[in-house]
Order: sequence, then structure tokens, then C-alpha cells
Amino acid sequence: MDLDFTRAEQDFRAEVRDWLAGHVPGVPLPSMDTREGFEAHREWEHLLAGERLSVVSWPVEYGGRGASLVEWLIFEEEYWAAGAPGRVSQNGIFLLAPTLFSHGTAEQRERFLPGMARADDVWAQAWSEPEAGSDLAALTSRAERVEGGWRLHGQKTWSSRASYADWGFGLFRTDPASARHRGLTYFMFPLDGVTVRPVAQLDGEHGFAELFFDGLFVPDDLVLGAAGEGWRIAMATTSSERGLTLRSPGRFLATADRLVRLARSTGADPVLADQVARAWLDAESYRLHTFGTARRLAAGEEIGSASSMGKVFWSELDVRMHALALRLLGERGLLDGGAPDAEEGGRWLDGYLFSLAGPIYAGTNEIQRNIIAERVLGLPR
Amino acid sequence: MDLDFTRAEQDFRAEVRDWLAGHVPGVPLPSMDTREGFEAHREWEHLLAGERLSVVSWPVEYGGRGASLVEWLIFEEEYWAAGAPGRVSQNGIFLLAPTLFSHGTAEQRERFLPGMARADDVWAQAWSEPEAGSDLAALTSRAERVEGGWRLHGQKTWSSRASYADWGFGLFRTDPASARHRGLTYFMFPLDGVTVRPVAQLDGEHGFAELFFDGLFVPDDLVLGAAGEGWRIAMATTSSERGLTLRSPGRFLATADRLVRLARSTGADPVLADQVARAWLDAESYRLHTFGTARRLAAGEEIGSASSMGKVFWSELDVRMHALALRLLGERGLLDGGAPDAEEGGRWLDGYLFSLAGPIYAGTNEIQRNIIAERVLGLPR
Amino acid sequence: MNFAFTDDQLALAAAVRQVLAAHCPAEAVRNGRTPAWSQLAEIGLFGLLVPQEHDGLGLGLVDAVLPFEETGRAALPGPVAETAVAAPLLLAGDPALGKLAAGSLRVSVRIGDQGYAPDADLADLLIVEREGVPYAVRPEAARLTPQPGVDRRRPLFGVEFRDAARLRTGIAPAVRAVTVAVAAQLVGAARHLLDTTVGYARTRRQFGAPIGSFQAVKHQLAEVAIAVEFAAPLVYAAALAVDRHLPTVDRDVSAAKAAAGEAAELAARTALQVHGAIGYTGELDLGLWLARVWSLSAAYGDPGLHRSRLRTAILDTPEVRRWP
Amino acid sequence: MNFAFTDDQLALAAAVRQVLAAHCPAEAVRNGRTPAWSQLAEIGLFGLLVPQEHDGLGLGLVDAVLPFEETGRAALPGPVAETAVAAPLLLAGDPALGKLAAGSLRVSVRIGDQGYAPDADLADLLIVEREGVPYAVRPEAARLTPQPGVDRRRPLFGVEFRDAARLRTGIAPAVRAVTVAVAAQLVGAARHLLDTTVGYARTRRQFGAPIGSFQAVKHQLAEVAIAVEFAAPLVYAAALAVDRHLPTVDRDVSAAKAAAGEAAELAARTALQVHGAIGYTGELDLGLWLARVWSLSAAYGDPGLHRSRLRTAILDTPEVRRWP
Repeated sequence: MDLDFTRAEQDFRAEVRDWLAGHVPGVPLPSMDTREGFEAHREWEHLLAGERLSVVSWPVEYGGRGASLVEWLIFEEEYWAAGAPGRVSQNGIFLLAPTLFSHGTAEQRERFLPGMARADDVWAQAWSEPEAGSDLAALTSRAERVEGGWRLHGQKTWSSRASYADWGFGLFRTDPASARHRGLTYFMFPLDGVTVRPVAQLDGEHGFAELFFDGLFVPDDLVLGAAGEGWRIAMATTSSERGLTLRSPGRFLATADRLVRLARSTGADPVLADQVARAWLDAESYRLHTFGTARRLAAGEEIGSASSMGKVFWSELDVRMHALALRLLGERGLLDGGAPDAEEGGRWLDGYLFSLAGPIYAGTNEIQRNIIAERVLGLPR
Repeated sequence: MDLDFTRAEQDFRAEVRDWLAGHVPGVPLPSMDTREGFEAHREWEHLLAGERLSVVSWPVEYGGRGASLVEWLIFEEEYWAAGAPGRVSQNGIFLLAPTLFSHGTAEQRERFLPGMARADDVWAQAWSEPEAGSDLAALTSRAERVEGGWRLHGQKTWSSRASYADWGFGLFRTDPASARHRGLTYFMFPLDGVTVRPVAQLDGEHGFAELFFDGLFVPDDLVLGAAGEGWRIAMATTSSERGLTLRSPGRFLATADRLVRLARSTGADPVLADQVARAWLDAESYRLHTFGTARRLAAGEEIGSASSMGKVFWSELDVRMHALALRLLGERGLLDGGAPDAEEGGRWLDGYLFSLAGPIYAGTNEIQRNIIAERVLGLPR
Repeated sequence: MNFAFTDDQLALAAAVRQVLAAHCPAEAVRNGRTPAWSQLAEIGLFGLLVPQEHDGLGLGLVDAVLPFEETGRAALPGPVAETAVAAPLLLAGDPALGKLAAGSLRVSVRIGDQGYAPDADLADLLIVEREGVPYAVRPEAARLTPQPGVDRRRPLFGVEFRDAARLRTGIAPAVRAVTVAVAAQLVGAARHLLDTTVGYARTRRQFGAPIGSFQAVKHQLAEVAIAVEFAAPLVYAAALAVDRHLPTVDRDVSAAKAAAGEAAELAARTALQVHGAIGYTGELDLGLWLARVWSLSAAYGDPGLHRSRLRTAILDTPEVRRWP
Repeated sequence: MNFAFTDDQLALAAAVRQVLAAHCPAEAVRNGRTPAWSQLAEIGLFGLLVPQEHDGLGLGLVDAVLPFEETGRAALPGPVAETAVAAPLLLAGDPALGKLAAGSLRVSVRIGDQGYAPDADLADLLIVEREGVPYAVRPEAARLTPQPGVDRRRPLFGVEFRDAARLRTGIAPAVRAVTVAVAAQLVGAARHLLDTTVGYARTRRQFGAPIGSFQAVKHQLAEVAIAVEFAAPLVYAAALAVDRHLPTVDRDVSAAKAAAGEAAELAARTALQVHGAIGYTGELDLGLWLARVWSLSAAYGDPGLHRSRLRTAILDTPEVRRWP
């Protein structure tokens, strides 16, 4: 056991840091939940991709550098520490791509990965449905078999990025007689044949949308894996890298460092200072833990349901850090970007509202605790 | 709404305070879980009873003063603030007596209450059984109908005070065909016909015992209420005064005040000081809340399942206060009464171990939270 | 000693609740600036604390605490705590009290730990603290800087002024009273969030059962119920302490605001978690109450500030006093 | 960078675990003073940190951290952290190191934030700090005052002495190392409590079902699992920081002890709550581990003390440093 980065890892970190220092926009980009901000973020992804920094862990042929998991973690640390923009490509590169690598055809990988890496194609996820929030197996949207492909029917919700994205992916029921996890199929589809209705969030922006499918035709070559295997395919990656890549430590380390700076500048009361110190160390612990996990994955181990522990830990930490920042700022913490007195353009408030979704999405923390209890600890269902 | 004590209430407080100042033993009595300590506590109860201070809220004819609930709360505040000994009569006067008042016969009241008030008879409770810990309706101990009475069979456990007490009370199944809450009967019984096996606790003392019944004969006049009505009778009092009297605020107020003094004398770190201040205010809130409850009870209202909120609140508070005291004392906090360096003869440690039982007994806090959710909030079972 | 509300106090609260139910539904909260204000004026809410010689009811803060719970429960918009609670104390002896009692003088304030004046653009009169002294500022003499934030139905404004009349009253009594009123609103908002979330949990089904039948949801909601149940008495006691000018009043006010703020924040967090993603959107009205809780919890000193004062009051004074 | 244990490190931990399983069952914890010590000596536990020239293994603290988790998991009695971790550093260069490595010199210490010497009555040698300097004290020159406490299998003693040899080493490195070793023991004890409680919850039935099927129990145990899972990496990193003499070492040691202590205390509290009244008695072995957790959490600075140091280290230094 050691914490010594290799020469190559150190060089990579230095390169990333230097490049970001020279290229991260001085003024934050507009919100990616606006048309203008979306395009600005896409431009930024183009810039990243030009340096082969958009998907460092992918093979070179698809636009990456074939970097190791540890190098990817280094990239993430530097990326968020530099205050670089959020990743508009996130759904594609972190949720869809791992599945394409493991279950897609060579043609699908060649067709979609390079465009995803350059953000020429931005992908929206379409997992959830109004009546199947946390209970993903209760999906009712369906795909009907037709000549050469399928026709999609039904409604999806909480589709992030869908307002402006190019493509979507999600599960549809292909066997009408099936129930729960069986008979679902993993589809990719163009969003221009889908009715997209943006949903206003607490902060008034439209990061989510509802998708309405009214017989959209999807050819067979947009099915990922075999028909009826959708659930297994979608879940398979959650226990491998996705558990790691959903939220990398770099993000929380950057927030923790900002929080410490905020606490110093506001002369935090000792009680709040104690909580800030705890949060900083929790972020550090998440980082160290992830280094260990990366090694186990690199050695070919599966992390399985243990990723649920990480999900609960980082999502609660993220809420705690942002709530703490609002406490440090008092009344000013609740001002938004339009207020002259807002701190950092209301970034802590935005971050707080965003953080509150963490314990809800990607399996609520209640469900994660069930998974930990049943699958990690072995308690009865 | 006001917080103004009447002249009579103030006079009563002054009288109690003066009397206690003159009579509370200067040196703490030995533990009531030893033979010697038990008798010392019984002596103390005699002294209290001589002043009609052992059961102030009972009618004069049974040894009380007919005091109001508010006066009883005043008594409790003064009693614990004076550092007076724990009540060895507790099971009888707080658990059994309310049921005797509401469901006992006049003969039973006359026969048992005066002796209980003087601690001539000390009572042990016998609710729980090895296989029916939190699930009280799963009781299997049974009473068999015989000429003129019943014969008791089975095993009870977690019987506090039973090692040295004179009498016991508990539920036995009188209808062998019955299940769950039905067919249980409320019995009183002399302990000298019962095999009592003390159970060692974490702290090495024997506050609990197991009781083994091997056909003990109990005449009909020791049945409380009607046969088969035991569950209803036992539960009826929990929603009236018992919810209030199980743990009066006075106890926690006294602990909170001691904690504040300890924090001052040890120069608490601000983070611990913050928690001390919170605990002090929580105790205060419990006090105020109880004043409100006392008024509602006095006006003839039932407090119903809301007493579950109090149970969770005070039991968690009690653990928190004692854990905090141990933190304030560091390594010394864990020394017991035999250690020369122990603070207050290891009283905080004893109190901590005792407090840990709070969230477990009288219905675990998990069960209380279910009750709150289902009966107070109306969530589905 | 009777730590329970009198029939009169309960009747007044019921009247306020009735008015709000009729005239301040969620739709009005979403779109109106001062819904139900005229009806509340009719039943005397704005004259509660105004002396009888100025046509008020001449009651105490303890009489206002349940009505203010109701305004919090309804998320009533407008500077109601400032007008009905802060202003009567700041304007004590002023002839304007008559208009105040009648509900025809809307007031916003910037006093105490509050850096901004809420709903200042609606005010007929601003009262602004400068170096510990209150000044009455007419709207036309004030320059308001909008400081928009999370609660768009309680907009905040920075206030600068040219021309102002120095008031003879002190700041502290008004700060204490308005802080308790806001604490009561937080208790009310928390009760609403609890009720709404319980209602949602009873009907929303996942995994084949109402989510309210899952123990994790039950226990989270039970914890909210406990937090609210034991925050409320501190608010009521603080109102009494203000009315009686007790020596412990500042401690009691801080205890009320800290406990109410924390209970309401817990209610908000739990409401959102139990609702799941839908709670996060503008589709439901939930967000109106979440924003209100966050904004009121930070108003007149957030729980962190009041907790630090409590630490000092309890640990650093020679003898902690209970009252009575 | 490889933040995972090597095969050698895992093998050593497995060997320790095997020895403890065979020679330190709960019965031995209950009744023995130094069960398994001779077998642990045979596999080299006491020579781990002793340099090779003194017949030790010459390894680092990072190699000891998993073996120490195992001693915590087994609630191994005796001054094992003091003998195997503190003593090799305090006696650096001393010829006694050979006996230490062989397991024939049992050592208790009273250094750093520890006010009492654990198991001092069993020690062949006491090392006691006075004004920042360590002294070696022979048992016959020491007066021990028993200070019995909650953990009767780790008795504490006050130490006074007449006659002592001043040691040339510093106190700080030994304090850091023994603190990390105790943090590792706490992680191990927490793992044992979690396993035991899971086992109990799988079999104990109430209300017609195993209590482990109730969500409230599941979620409490899941929280314990998370706390332990994320305390452990801080302990491992602290061991590396000690071995590398990093500038952040004191912060890292405090982080390890605070996090491990808090995780273990949560495990203890939850274990007792899930077991219910039976956990409260001497009928089960549970109490042995509860007492050990409480006693080790308070040893060498309790979580409160280390948290206050962390606050200073993180908030009051000009730049918080991560390592690497």
C-alpha cells in the first residue's frame, strides 16, 4: 500500500493542470440548462476534446488517451480544482459509454463514441417514468416490433439535458406480457422525433424534461445488446466503473477546498468550523477510498453493491457541504445570481439546490441503504 | 397561556425544597441493585412517606396529598435537583398504581396502595419474556384456571427490582387458544413463590432478573380487572398519566444542569459547549411541553399516542447528555466508582449505561417511531 | 400555571386559519403579492399588538404566536411579520398606529441581524436601523436595490435613504418580537410540510405499496414530527418572555429561532426526500414552502448565529436560569 | 500509486486473524489477561516494527495496521499496542529491542494524551512521560494505582515512580504510532460489532419476522457499514503518513483516531439498540466489545480532542494540504 504517484502520473497531472490554467473560462459559462449555455458548454467540450482531455480513459481510437483509472481520477481532481465548467456530455460519457463498451457492437462504438467524445452528439438519459420513480422495474413505456426495428410509445421523465440534447437512451418494455425486470430492452434514439417538455425546477431552470413517445421508429441497429436484456445490461455497469465515475472525488474535493476558504474568509464560528473540517476530511476519505476502489477495479475485481456505500456517502456529504456554506453566509447565502450582494454569483445556492437531488437520483439513498443491508451485509429482504 | 405558578404552587415548591435540603443523604446511597442499597432506598422511601412526599399526587387516604399534576411536576423538579436518591418504588407507583386507580377494585386499592406508598411493599414489573422482547403481544407465559384462582407458569425477563422486591405484576395468557393481544390477564403476585435469577448487566450489577413460574397459586383477588382484559388494561394507562410519569422532566433538568456545571468546570471546547447548550434547551423544551400536556390531561383530554414522541425525545436526550459528559471528561469519564480519579464516583458512567436502556425499554424507539407515524401522523401500517 | 392556549387565543388562530384557507391558497401564494391582507386586516391581525387607544386590540405577542403559525402554514406572502409585529413596537406612540391597526399602512423593516428589507417594494413605510437607531423612511426617500434570492415570494431589498425621521423607540424589543413571529411562521411552515408529505406518502405508490408504509419513510417523518413538537414550546415560551420583559428574553428568543429554524429545515429536507424528484420541480407547490423555510430560517439571524449566542448565554453566565 | 494492501500485508493480517481465532475466543477475552500472546510472538507481531538488526521484521506501521485491526476485531486483551507499536519506537537503539521482538518483554506506557497506563500490572517495563521526556521504569520502582473503569479487560493504572532511566528518544513518534494502532483496533472492533449484530438480526425474530428484515434495522446497520468503510482509509493513510514523516502527520493521525472512534462508537450504540435488552447483560459477549470500544475511543485522545485539533489544522493553517 502506498500513495506515491508514478512519474507518468505526476507528468499527466502537471500537463492537465497547465492546460486547464490556460483554458478554463475566466467567467463562468451561462447555465447549461439554457440554450445559450448549452451551446457554450458544447464549445468547451470541443476544446477539451481537441486536447484529448474530454474522455481520457477511453481508447485513443475513440478520442481518449487510454488513461488508467488512477489517471482519470487525477484528471478529475485537476478539472474540478481548476473551476472548469460542468460536463454537458456527462450522461453520454459516464452512463451510456460504459455500456456501449461492454455490450455495444463494434459498429455502434464506432458510430457513436467519437461524436460523444467531441460533444458533437450530446446524449440525454431517459430512465425514469412518472409512475416508476425509484421503482425502475415498474417501467411501462413500450417498444412495438415492426419491420426492421421498433416503434416507441410512452412517457419518460427526469430526463436531464433533454431540452437541447441530440440523442437519448433508455429502457422500453419489448415483451408486453413481461413484468418487472424482464422483457425490457435498451434503446438509443434520436431526440428530434420525440416531444420534449421542459420541467421547471426549484431554481426556475429547466434541467429536466419529460419525453413523450408517440410511435417513434427506431431501427434495430439502435438497440443496445439483445432485446429483453435491457435490465441486465443497464445494471451490469453500475457495479463496475459506473459506481466510480458517477461522481468522482475531484468534484467534492474542490467543493471542500472552496468551503474551507469560505470558512476562513468569513471567520467561521468554531461549531461551523468543526463541521467544515469534518467535511474536508470526509471528502479526503472519499478520495482515498476511491483510490483503493480504482486499484481493485484495475485488478479485475467487481465492486458490486459496495458502490451503494459511496453513493450515500458522497450525496449526503455534498448536501452537508453546501448547507454549511449557506450557514456560513447567513442571509446572503440565499441570494441568487441576480443579486448584487450574492457570493460567487449565487454559486453556493445553485450548488445546494443541485446537491439536494443527489440523495434522490440514481437510486434514492433509502434504496441504497436497502442494497447495502441486503447485498453487502446479507440481511434478509 | 402563561407560566405563572400560583401562590399555592410556589408554597408547595418551597416546602419540598426545604424539606429535601434538610433530608437528602449527603453521601449517595449504595446501588439499589444490591441488598444493602435496596434496603437503604426503602428506608429513604419510608422517610419520604412520613412527610407524605412519596406519592404526592395520590389521594390523602392512600398516603398522598391529592396534588395536581403540575404540583407533581414541581415535586419532581425539586426532587431531582436536590440530588435525592432514585425511587426503588418506581415500578409500583408509576406503572402499577395508575392501573389500580383506574381498573382495580376498592379492596385492591385499600390493600396495596398504602403499603406501596410507604415502600413496605416494593413491586417488580414482569412484562417481558425471552421470545417477546419488543413484541409484547407474543407473550406465552400462562395462567391455568384452578379452584378459587389461577396457577402461573412460564418465564419472564428484564424484571427490574425483582431481586429484592416483595411483589410482582404482569400479563399471563389465560385463554390457551388465544393469540396476540387477546386472552391475556393482568396478575399481581407475591415474589416469594417465584424463582428469581438475577441477570448481570454491563456494569456488573443485577438490576434485572429472570422470573420462573412453576405453578404459583394466585387467588382471584389478585387479578386486576377482568380475565382476558389484561392487554387493554395495561395499555389504557399508557396514554393517560403514565405517558407523563414514566420519566418526568425533573430528572432531565437536573442532568442538564449538572452537565452545564461540568462543562463550565472542564472549560469545554466550543463544539462540545454547543452540544451542552442544545441539551440544556432540549431538557427545557421537554419541561415546557410537559407543562402543556399536564394541562391537557387535567382538562380531561387523552394524550394518546403523542406520548411516544416524548419517549423518543427524552430517551435520546438522556443518552446524548451522558455521552457528552463522558466526552467532557475524556479518559476519566470511563472510570468507575472504584477509581480514585473518578468524577462524582463514576456517576456519569453509571448514568450513561443506564441511559442506553432508555431507547430500548418501554417499547423500543423504533416501535415508538412506528406508533408516531401510524397513529399520530396516519401513515399506513 | 397554564402553559396552554386560552379559548380566545385558539379562536383568533382559527379565524386567521379560516381567512387564509379562503383567500390564500397555494395559487395565491404563487402569483399574488399580498393575498388575504385585507381580510386579515378585517379580523384585526394588524392591530393585535397596537394599543387600544390607537384602535388596536392591545394584546401580547403570546396572542400573536398561533396566528403567526397560521401565516407560516399558509406561506402568506407580504411583509406580515414586519407590519403586524415589528411596526407596532417601533412606532409606539406614533399617530400612524391607527392606520397600522386598520391594515392601511404596510411596513417593511431592516433591523437587527436582517441585512435586507423583505417586500420593501410593497411598503408604505420603511423602518431602517442605522447605528442602533430606527429611522422611518418614506418610500420616495428610499433607494431600493433588489437582492433576489431563493424565495421569490419574499423578495429582499437593500435600502439606502436620504431623508428620514428618527424614531424614539428602541430597536431591541422590535427585533425580539419579529424574530419570535418568524419562528412561529417557521413552525407553521414545518407543520404544513409535514402534513403535505404525509399526504403524499399515503397515496404515492412504489414497489407495489404506498411509500408511507415503508419504515424508512415512517421514521423520517416521525423525526420531523418530534422536532416540530419540541420546537413549538420554545417559541411559545419566548413569546411570553418578550411580553414579560424577562431577563432571559434574549436567550429565549434565540432558542425559539434556532429550534424553529432547524425543525423547519429538517421538515423541508425530509419533504423533498420523500417526494423525490417531483418535489424538486415547479409542478408541485412544495417548492413555495421549501423556499419560504430557507428564507425565514435565515431571516433575523440564522440558526447558526442564534446557537452561538445560546452557547454563550448558557455556558458563560454564572447561573443558568429557568423561568418561572 | 497503489492504495491497496499488498499480498504480504494481507497474508500477515490473515495469520494474525487465524491465531486469534484459535487462541483468543470470546471466552479467553472474558477470563484471560494475555491470551494468544505467545502465539502472536511466534508469528512476529511484536517484532513487526523492531529493526532487523534487533531480530525484528523492520516493517512499517502500514504493515501493522491490518494486524491491529485483527487484534481489535478479537478484542485481544493485554497491552498489545503499547508493546508492539509504542515500545519499539521509544526503545529505539536499546538492546532490549531483541527481547521485545521475541515477545518476552511486555511493555505498558503512559504517554501523550493518555493519563493512565493500560494493563500496567502485567508489564515487564513501564515507559512513562514526564514533561515531554520518556522514562523507562522497572515494575519494582513503580507505584501503580488501579483506576478501574468500564473496560475490565483493559484495566488502567496511575503510575508514580522513584527510580527511572531517561530514554533518548522522543515522545511524539511513539504517540502517533500507538494512536494509529489503536485507531486500527477500533476499526476492527467496529467490524466485529457490525458482523455480530448482522448475525443476531438475521436470526432474532419479533413480530413474526427476523428483525433484520425491518427497514429501520437495515438502515441503521447500513449507516454503520458506511461509517466503518470511510473511517478505514483515513487510518491507512495515517499509517503511511507516520512511516513517511509527512508534515501533515499530526493532522492525519487525529483524523484517523477521530473517525475510527466515532465509527466504532456508532457501531457500539447500534449493536446495543439492535440487540435490545439482551445486549445490555453479561449473558452475551457483546458487552466485552462495547467496553473495549468505549475504552479505546477515549485512549490517546478521544474524538472530541482530536476533532478540535483537526479544526485548527484545517481552518487555521494558511493552506490545507492533501497528500500526495
